[in-house]
Formats: sequence, C-alpha cells, structure tokens
Amino acid sequence: MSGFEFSQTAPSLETLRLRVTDRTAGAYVAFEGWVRDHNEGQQVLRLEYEAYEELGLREGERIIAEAAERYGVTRARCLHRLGELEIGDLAVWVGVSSAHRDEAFKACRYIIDEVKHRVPIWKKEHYVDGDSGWVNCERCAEKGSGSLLSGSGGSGFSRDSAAKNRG
Amino acid sequence: MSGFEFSQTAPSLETLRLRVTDRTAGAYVAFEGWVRDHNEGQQVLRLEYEAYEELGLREGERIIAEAAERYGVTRARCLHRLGELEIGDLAVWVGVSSAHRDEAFKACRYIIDEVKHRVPIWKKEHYVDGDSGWVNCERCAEKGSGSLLSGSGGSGFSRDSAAKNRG
Amino acid sequence: MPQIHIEYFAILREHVGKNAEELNTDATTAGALFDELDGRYNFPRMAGMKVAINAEFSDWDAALADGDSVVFIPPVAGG
Amino acid sequence: MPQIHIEYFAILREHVGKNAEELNTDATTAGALFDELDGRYNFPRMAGMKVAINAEFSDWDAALADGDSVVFIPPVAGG
Repeated sequence: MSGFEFSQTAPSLETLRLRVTDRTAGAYVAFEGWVRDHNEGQQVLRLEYEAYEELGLREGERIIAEAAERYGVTRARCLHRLGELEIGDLAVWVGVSSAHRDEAFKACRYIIDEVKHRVPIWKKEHYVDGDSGWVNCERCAEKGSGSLLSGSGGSGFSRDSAAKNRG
Repeated sequence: MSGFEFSQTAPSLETLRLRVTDRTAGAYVAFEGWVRDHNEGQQVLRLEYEAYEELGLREGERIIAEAAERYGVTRARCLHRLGELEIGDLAVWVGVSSAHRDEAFKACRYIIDEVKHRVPIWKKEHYVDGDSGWVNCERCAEKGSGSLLSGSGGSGFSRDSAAKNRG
Repeated sequence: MPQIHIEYFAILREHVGKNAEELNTDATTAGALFDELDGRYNFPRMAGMKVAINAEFSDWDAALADGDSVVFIPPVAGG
Repeated sequence: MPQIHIEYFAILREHVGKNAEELNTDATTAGALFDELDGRYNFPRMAGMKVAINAEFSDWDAALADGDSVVFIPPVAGG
C-alpha cells in the first residue's frame, strides 16, 4: 500500500482519514498545510506546485517508512497537492494513527518536516501585486546577481554552491 | 465563541474543522482520540464517558486560552464526547490552526495533555469478559483494599490520600 | 448547621447510589466534609482525589459556607 | 560521447524553456555536466542545488554513464 502520493485534484479529507483508521489505534494526529494569504510580507493570490514525481514518490515512501520504524506507529500516510491552488486550499496532508498519542504526534511532525526538506516539490507564488516567484529559489537568487532569472555569474552558486552539496 | 464543548452525539469532523479555518493560517494540526479495542491488557467492548460539565467547560476554556496565549495560534478548539461509545468512535477532538506549523503542533499537544489531566471527565470501560471498571479509579482501588467498590478502610486513601492533595 | 449541596460523579455516584444530596453538617472544611461522608459511605479507596467548591477546584482545607456546592473529583480519565 | 537525458523542473524549466533534452557530452560527473549546461544557459543563481541521477539523489562528483537521466534539483518548497 502506498503511503505517499501526489494529487492533481483536491482530495476528500474523510477518505484520507479512513485510510489510517484501525481498531487497535487510540490516537490520530493529522497535519494540514493550507495556502495562506501571505508569505514573507507579500500578499499571495494563488500558487502552483510542481514535483519531480518519480523521485518524490520514492523519497516520500522512505520518509513514511522511517517514521513508522522510528515511532512504531500503526499507520501513516501523506498526500501532497500538485497544480494550481487558491487561498485556503489544502496543500499537504499527513495522517498518523497509533496506540498512544505521543508517537502519533512525533511521527506526524517528523513526516511533514522531512517532506518539506527532502521531497522535490516546488512552489510558485503569485502575488496580489502581479509579481510571482519560486519560493526559496527567489530568495537565493536575490543574494546572488540580483536578477531572479538571469544571474550574471560570478557571485552566484554554480561551482561553489554546488560544491557544498558534494559528498 | 466557545472553544471547549461536550457532545452527547458523534460530531461532524468537517464541521469541527471548518471552525478553525482561517485565511491567515498556513498550518492545521488535529488530534483525535479513538476508542481502541484494548487497554492495559484487557479487551474493550465499549465505554462510557461522564463529566462534571459545569467545571469541565470552565477548565476546558482555560486550557484553550492558555494554549492560544502561550503559542500564539490563530484558532483552537476542543470537543469531548460524553455517553456511550463503541470501538473506533471519536472520544475527543482537538483542532488548532496557526500561521506556521510549529505552534500548531505544540498547542494541539498542550491542549490534549491538559484536558486529559485537568478536565473532570471519567471513563468507564466495559470489557469483553463482562467486567467493567472506571479507568484510573480502578487501578488505585486495587492497590488499596482489593475491592473496587467497597474499600474496607484502613489501607485506602480517605484521610491520607486526600491530605496529599491539600494545599 | 450550614447546609451543603453535594454532587456525585462516576465511581462515587455509583457507590453512593445517587447523583446529589443536601447535607446539614458541622464540617467546616471540604476535607472534614469528605471524612464525614466517608464515614457514612465508606468510599472506594483511590489516590489523587480532588475537590471542587461551587464549580471551581479548591483546597481540601478551604472553608465551607452555607449553601455551598461541593463535588469530590476522582482521578480523571478523559481522552 | 555518452548521451545523457536531462529533465528540468520549476525555475530551471522556466529558465531553459523546455522540460527535457538529450545531450551528448564529455562531462564525466554530474557536477561537470551542470557546469557545461550553466555555460550554455546561465542558470539563475541559488544555493543548495542538488542533483539526482536515474531518480535517486546523488553526489555532484558521481560518474555519468551513457543513457543516464539527470535532474538538477533547486531548493525544494513543499507544504
């Protein structure tokens, strides 16, 4: 059974929840990430998620398996939306059930933290002022050449920053 | 608006969730306590919750207010079932929304921990073997006179144990 | 003698066989009232009992006044 | 020369203007391939770029083989 999935459409929360119910479980913790109307001081209108799905699914499954092994939970799942989302839409859902609440809280937190750091998903925000930008990429670009999409070389990452990730 | 409530009937989870949604919130954490089929080595058939509602509502509201103040969350609510419940039924629900996920996780955990310790709710479990017992009270009674409902005095709490709670 | 309203919940309600009663008592504190009633009902033994007066948690040595409502609170088990 | 399949996502896809391409290259590592393509496309500057070979995260100095599929991974932003 797949523990991590992407969806191009809004999921049914009740269906998601039922996938982690279990007679032996006494605790259920769910996390939902919602599209909020602001980010880093900008008024957000809508956003798009894009993923490298093949690697994302593998990495997502690994995260679920790690959480299950570390915390001994009963069931754990995660769904991440892709495509265009509006304010208030569900962007990501994590659901964990377990015998007791401590492991459910810890596993749920672990999964969302790791998904945000490790799964290749990118978010493009469209702002009320008409501007748009890829989250995280944009901030990095600002520190470099100053132009988001046309770094002029020299001060940016290529060899240097890439080297940081080697090994 | 009331943040803590009791319910004699099964609530709509979608209705509960909608009460904490907010355009400024990017994170939502929910905890659900479910009736599980075992507790402390006994096979549970069903259970009953009873509350001292007047004090319970006051204490529940205080807990919600404490969580909101400590963690700066956007919205927080809790509902606890009363009456007869079957395996798999929702016993308690906590929902918290906030700008970011860290405070939502912490506030949700705080609320359920405090509710379990402070709100005057009692649980009577009915077991597959036909026995039944008030959770926590029963265990304490076993250490005393041996009989759950007819402590024979002397080894139990009355003056001694009551004294522990004074001041 | 002051009259006190007492409500029983959970294991105490079942043990006493009633939800509430009115009692005229000389007990001047919640703890003394408990001991008086324990003498009558021989409550089940348990550690961690608390007490509420007029729907607020209270100390066992809190003074009682005529018309007060008292609830003995066995160990809770919500969730 | 070995032929490498390259896929672009997010900011890189928009910058390059295509989803994927095939490239015959003398680059023997993922890092060298990146530098070659950066020379051609002048990628936007960002820290924390990673690389995947055949749908697994990889080191920048991992060797490339004919037929490999390479994806450069800008900083992720899920959730």
